[in-house]
Amino acid sequence: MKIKTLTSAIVLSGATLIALPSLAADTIKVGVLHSLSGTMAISETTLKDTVLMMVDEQNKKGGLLGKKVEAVVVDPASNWPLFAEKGRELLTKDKVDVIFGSWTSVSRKSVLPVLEELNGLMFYPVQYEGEESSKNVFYTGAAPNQQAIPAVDYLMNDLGVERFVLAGTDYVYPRTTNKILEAYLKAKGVAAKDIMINYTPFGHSDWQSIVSDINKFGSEGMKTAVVSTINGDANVPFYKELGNQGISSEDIPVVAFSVGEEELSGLDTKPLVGHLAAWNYFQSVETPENEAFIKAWHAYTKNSDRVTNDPMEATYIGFKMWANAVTKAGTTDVDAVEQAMIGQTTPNLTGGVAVMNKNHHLSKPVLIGEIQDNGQFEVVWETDGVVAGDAWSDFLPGSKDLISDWTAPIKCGNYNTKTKSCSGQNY
Amino acid sequence: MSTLDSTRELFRRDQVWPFLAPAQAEVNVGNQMILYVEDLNLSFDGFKALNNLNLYINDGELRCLIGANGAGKTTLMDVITGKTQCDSGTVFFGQNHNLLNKDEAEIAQLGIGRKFQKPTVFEEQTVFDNLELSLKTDKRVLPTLFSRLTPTQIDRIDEVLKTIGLAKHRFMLAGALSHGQKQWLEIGMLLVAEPRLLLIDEPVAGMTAQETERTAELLTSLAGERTVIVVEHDMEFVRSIARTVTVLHQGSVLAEGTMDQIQSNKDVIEVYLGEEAAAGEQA
Amino acid sequence: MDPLLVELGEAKMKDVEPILVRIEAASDDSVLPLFRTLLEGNLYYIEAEGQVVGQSDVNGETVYKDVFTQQTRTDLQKGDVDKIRVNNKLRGYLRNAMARIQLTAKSPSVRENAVRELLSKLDDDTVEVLEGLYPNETNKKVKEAMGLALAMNTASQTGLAPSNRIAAIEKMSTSLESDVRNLLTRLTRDDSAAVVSAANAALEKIAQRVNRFAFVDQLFFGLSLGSVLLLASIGLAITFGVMGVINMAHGEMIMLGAYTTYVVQLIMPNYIDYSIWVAIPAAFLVSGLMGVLIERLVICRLHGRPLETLLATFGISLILQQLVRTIFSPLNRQVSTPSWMSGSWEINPVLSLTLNRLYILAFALLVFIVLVIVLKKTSLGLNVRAVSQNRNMAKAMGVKTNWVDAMTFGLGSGIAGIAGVALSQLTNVGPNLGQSYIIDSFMVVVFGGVGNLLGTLVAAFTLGIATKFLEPTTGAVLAAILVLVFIILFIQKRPKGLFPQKGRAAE
Amino acid sequence: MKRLTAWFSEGRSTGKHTLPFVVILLSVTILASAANLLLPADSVFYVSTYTITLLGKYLCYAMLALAVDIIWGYCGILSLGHGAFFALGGYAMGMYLMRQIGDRGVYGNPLLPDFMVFLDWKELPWFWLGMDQFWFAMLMAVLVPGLLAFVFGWLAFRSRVTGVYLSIMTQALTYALLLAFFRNEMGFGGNNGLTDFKEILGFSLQADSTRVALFLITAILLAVVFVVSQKILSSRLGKVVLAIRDSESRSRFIGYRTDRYKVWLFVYSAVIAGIAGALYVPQVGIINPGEFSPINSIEMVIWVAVGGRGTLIGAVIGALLVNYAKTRFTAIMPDAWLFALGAMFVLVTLYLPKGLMGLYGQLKAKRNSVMNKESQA
Repeated sequence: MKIKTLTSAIVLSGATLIALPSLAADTIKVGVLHSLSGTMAISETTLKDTVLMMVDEQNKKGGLLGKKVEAVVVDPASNWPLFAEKGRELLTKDKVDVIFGSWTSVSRKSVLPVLEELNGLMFYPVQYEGEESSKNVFYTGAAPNQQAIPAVDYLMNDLGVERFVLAGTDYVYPRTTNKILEAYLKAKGVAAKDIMINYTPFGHSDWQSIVSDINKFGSEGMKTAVVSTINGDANVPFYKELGNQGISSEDIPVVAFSVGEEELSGLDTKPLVGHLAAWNYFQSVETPENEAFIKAWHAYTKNSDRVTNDPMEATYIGFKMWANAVTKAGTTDVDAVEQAMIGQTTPNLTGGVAVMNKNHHLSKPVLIGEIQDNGQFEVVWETDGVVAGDAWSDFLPGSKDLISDWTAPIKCGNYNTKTKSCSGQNY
Repeated sequence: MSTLDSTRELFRRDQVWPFLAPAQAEVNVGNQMILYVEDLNLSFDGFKALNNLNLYINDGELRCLIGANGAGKTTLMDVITGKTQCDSGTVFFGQNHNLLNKDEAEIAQLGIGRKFQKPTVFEEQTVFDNLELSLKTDKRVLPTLFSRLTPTQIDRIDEVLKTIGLAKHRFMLAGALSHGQKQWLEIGMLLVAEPRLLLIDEPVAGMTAQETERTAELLTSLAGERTVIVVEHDMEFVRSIARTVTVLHQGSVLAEGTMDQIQSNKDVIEVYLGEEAAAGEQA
Repeated sequence: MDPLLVELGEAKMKDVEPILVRIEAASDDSVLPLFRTLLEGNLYYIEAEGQVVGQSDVNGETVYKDVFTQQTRTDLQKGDVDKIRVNNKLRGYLRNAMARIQLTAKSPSVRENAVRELLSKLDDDTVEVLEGLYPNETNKKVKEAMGLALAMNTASQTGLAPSNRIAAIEKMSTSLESDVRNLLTRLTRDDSAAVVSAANAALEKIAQRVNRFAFVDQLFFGLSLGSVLLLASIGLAITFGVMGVINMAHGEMIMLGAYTTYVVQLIMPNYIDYSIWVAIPAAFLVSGLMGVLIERLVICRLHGRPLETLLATFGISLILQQLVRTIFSPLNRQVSTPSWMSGSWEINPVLSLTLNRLYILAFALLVFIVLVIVLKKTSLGLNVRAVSQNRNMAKAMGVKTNWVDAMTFGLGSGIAGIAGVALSQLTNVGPNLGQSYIIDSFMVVVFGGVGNLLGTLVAAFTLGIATKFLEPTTGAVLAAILVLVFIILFIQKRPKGLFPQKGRAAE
Repeated sequence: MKRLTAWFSEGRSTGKHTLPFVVILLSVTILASAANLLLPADSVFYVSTYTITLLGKYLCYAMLALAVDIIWGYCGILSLGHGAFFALGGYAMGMYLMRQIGDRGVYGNPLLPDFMVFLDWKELPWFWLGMDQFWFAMLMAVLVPGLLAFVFGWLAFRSRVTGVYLSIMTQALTYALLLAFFRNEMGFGGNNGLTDFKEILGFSLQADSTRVALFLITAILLAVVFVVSQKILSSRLGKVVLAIRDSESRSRFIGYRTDRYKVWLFVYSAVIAGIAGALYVPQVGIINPGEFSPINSIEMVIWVAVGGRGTLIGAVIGALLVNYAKTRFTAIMPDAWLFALGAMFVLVTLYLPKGLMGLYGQLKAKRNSVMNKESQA
């Protein structure tokens, strides 16, 4: 008896796991791999909604290649190994043609081997540390040279900052960004004693000592600024502490790379007015494209208070480019779409045109905004034209000889220009 | 034990170094004495549970301890069996085993068995297993892992099962036994371990008159070969088994002697029997 | 004046500063309201009239007022005006300009602040003004500040005789202003050896005092962290310590309190300053009722199985988290700080205590005292203690143990809710709020000794202070790890915590 | 009669599930593997590699649940830190796999893993030495968790830290390790952990055959661990362990040094968890500090609670069932699965205190009670 129950239980579960091959390919499937629960749900649910909105719009325009576009949503629950598992599920079970997903670097790193093994295609919409270029991933967020370096230039040239506090959460994005910035600042003649580097754990909530240290560092007679790569949740207590210790943006401005409209919506912004952020997009930029996008977003979410932000624009550009590339290639086959993607252009929401480069990164404009008391940013500076995303930083000793070029004849994500060799490829 | 004490221990000339002495050395009962309790003091939050207590037990004796609640009977047993640390004093098992620097398990392995006031048996295991666990065997981890029951051991368990009248219930879970049966099982666990010294706390609580009688028989039969210390409130029971009775009061020995001597002792009448009578009236 | 305002209204941001210089030069202190409104970002330009106007929010409605006369302009609509934008550079300029104007203000404290503001920007004009004002200044404090500014000017004049400069340096050595220290640091590289040694001596003298205050500062940080830990763990000390329930949903009770604050502020957006006073009882009720509900539905069925309450309450915590995620979205919610809680209490230039932390410290102690009184002096407290010591006996004595359990759990949860109100002022209000405090709370209670409120108090402050004194040398992460390892080792040494329950009852 | 008694007291009731379990486990594993490797992809009976990997992961969790059950279900020690041992085993395997990448990393550094290159490290930290040898890494996978369990257990059990205190301390242990492994200075890859593995013992990790082999090995090891644990727990040592759970002080008074037994069992359990971790990493392809998070460790306890603690088969069933449910729920109702999961935990603790196996036992007991009475008479 018990053997029977046991067998049937196991066979049953096994049977349900075995995916029935999808019957007909009359839809084009778009996988959405964003956490809907756990710590990253805060940021990622918005992107899920963005993809769903884009799918909706595409279908209203008649779909793609004459087929309907269908979104398949899964929840990797902010659990990094689950990103690999769910990625595999999307690719083998649901047989999606493209995935939009991931936020944290570790989730991308987790799903990457699966994408390369099964030759999937993913669009990654978040600013990141660079040092990567996979055949199967398109990076529509900013690389360090599209965010960090212009921001520091602005601080030095326009605000006359001479001392820098590089404050970040202890993970790979801040570490790499700060490494790059440190090398860059030193190359610009900033002395080592004028750079203070500080790392805190995820969700750090007690900023008293660190803010007070920053205050001391900043009151030694030279204009000081904080370059913040502090992640998500830790920002609110950080800014609150800044406000309470009376550090205003004129004394010590903070320029952040991970604080956007979404993060500010959970924050009383009055004490933050004047602090800065560097992005490729701000909701406040007034262009017809942006206005239409915001309107569509409000209509889709049925909530006119919802804000838009940079990763949403990155998702928007990624989706548009993918749709165009599929149309151009006439198929959703990954290799064909990958080649069709290179050179694709899509108007930015902030004006100008984004171009997909040979290294799978975008050329985009860089904007610097000051936080306003309504939770929006006021653009105070922007690059003259677009900046091409750099997969491999020139300021890191390990990667200065590396380039990425996915067109013939190189066709390599990390090609060493000195040794003329290609390493670390999984396909 | 402080470093100073252990160093001093090293220089004692009347014994081999402690770390050289075999752990399971035979109990030395040279002076016919098996338990030496001297100058024992213990206080809980200012309350003196034991107060300069001195007690000597002869090998093979059956001794009854009586005393009012809070007189220190159970606390004394706790100290002897290593459950409670005392503040000062010495407790020796035979002449060669200082009990105060041993933990409960070591003391049990030396051959001191204990039965609690409230019967504690392993409720989730069978009567047989309870007894098997209590067997006198090598109780280190690996020997236990690879041990098997020998026929002699099974015989021994069967014998004890008969003695305690649980032969029919050998595969019953101990938790399903009645209160009295649990008492018997606990006594059985003591017997099967073949201890030198048994400390028995209120053995007849919850037993019928018949069972009480049987317990009395059992305990008297044990004495001689083994040493038995019984704590009991039931004066009838004490009278039926006791040869020597020790009366504790406020943590020290008030009187010692035969039951008759005790009953005629003025101090005892005043502090113990008087209270008992008063308590009886109240109830 | 008016043509300048037109220029101001129509200029691009990078051209604004020269216009402001001209405005400052062309006017007296009547320009202050203009600068202040501009600094706050509330200055708007009416293109049709070539006039500027200030915008403010009164009870949620936008009101326009003339900057200079403060007369309300009801005829203006949002579309009629354009905001005059400022950036950090302009804000810096405005602040200095206002300080220069305010040197002659009526209120002595304004004058003093103005002088201190200008210490870092001592140009010749400013010094000249100060020299003119100094002899006639009557207020002692202002005069002192002005004297300091003049001394700084003297000390930095390389052309003057070293003896004069040294005298000035000595005068500076009593000040804790960071500008003074910066100047002295520069002077240690001076050509004159005497000046260098005087500057070094002064710096050392200042450093001693600064270090003393730095110690006080650190102590305050520690106390403040301790007060947060105390608030977070004190509810647990009751549910876990007194009832023996391992409430993994304790963090979610804190979270509910924080969300209650958010909802209260949502309901009364115009009375943020008073919202806290409504939020405290509201949060107590919300979390307390939720606690009673959990106790009645789940925990009361798990008596005597403490480890299983852990599993069940963990399930509850998942449900509650997902519940707020569904109701309030997974995004963090904005909770405003009442104005009376913002800012800091500046004791001197190197020591200032942030007000919100100060209030929370006081609040934590108050909650603690009230709780102790409730447990010691009220009949509920008596019942709670009776049940926790001997449940059956209490039952036999006619104590309604079910009711007492529900009330105890409700009390513990309610206090967690209050902690949520306090935490909403410091950190994110989001679904993960509770998670970040649950482990710390357990550490505090276990370290202090289960069932002992005083132990919880001592443990919270000990851990808070220890963390803050470790942090500067080890960094935040290592400090947290070291504290955890310390607790693990400490519990090996004293398995029942700092203040164990003694005697036979504890067995 | 005597021999009967001896037999009874040795191979008693708890062992009755062992044989069927092993048979079912291995046959399902072998069938699934064969279906994956031999059948064409469009066959109805084809088992996708996704399913194989998923099943492999479940089996690792089952082994981990076994470890938790041994210590909690049998000895009454509720460890909320078993994730730490699991993760340490995983990290040992991860370090080996990292070294196996060799110069195929993105920076092409033959010695240093990529994350060390971009953190600008010049040489391999000492604790990475030797990790390129498979046998050494595997030794570490059991030794490190075992040693940590020994030190922690020795300290805690000797000082008689028990019950709730112990649970909280184990939680503190894993939390401290979580924070430590998050630090990039530690040299374990910080938040990103170790990933982008290529080969194990020269076999490509992306090949189906390697995945199937790993799956088979996991199943076999699970069976071995199951049988060995069963044997241990039905020996007299197992009875002592149960005795400690029921009344630790009584066990001491009959002469067992319970602290040593507990340390021994704790180490055994930690080693199993370490093995499970080492098997887990090559199959999911990443190990990072998230595995240390206290929530994970609580979840493990819940698998065991759902399946039924105190029975090994219960732990395995619980782990398989809860994880399967999780996989299904996250796919079917991503927004609401936490409700379902949370409700499941509450309901199981309230209504199934002995888990599913307890329920099964109750039903069976009801049916058999009449028969039992007859046979007893």
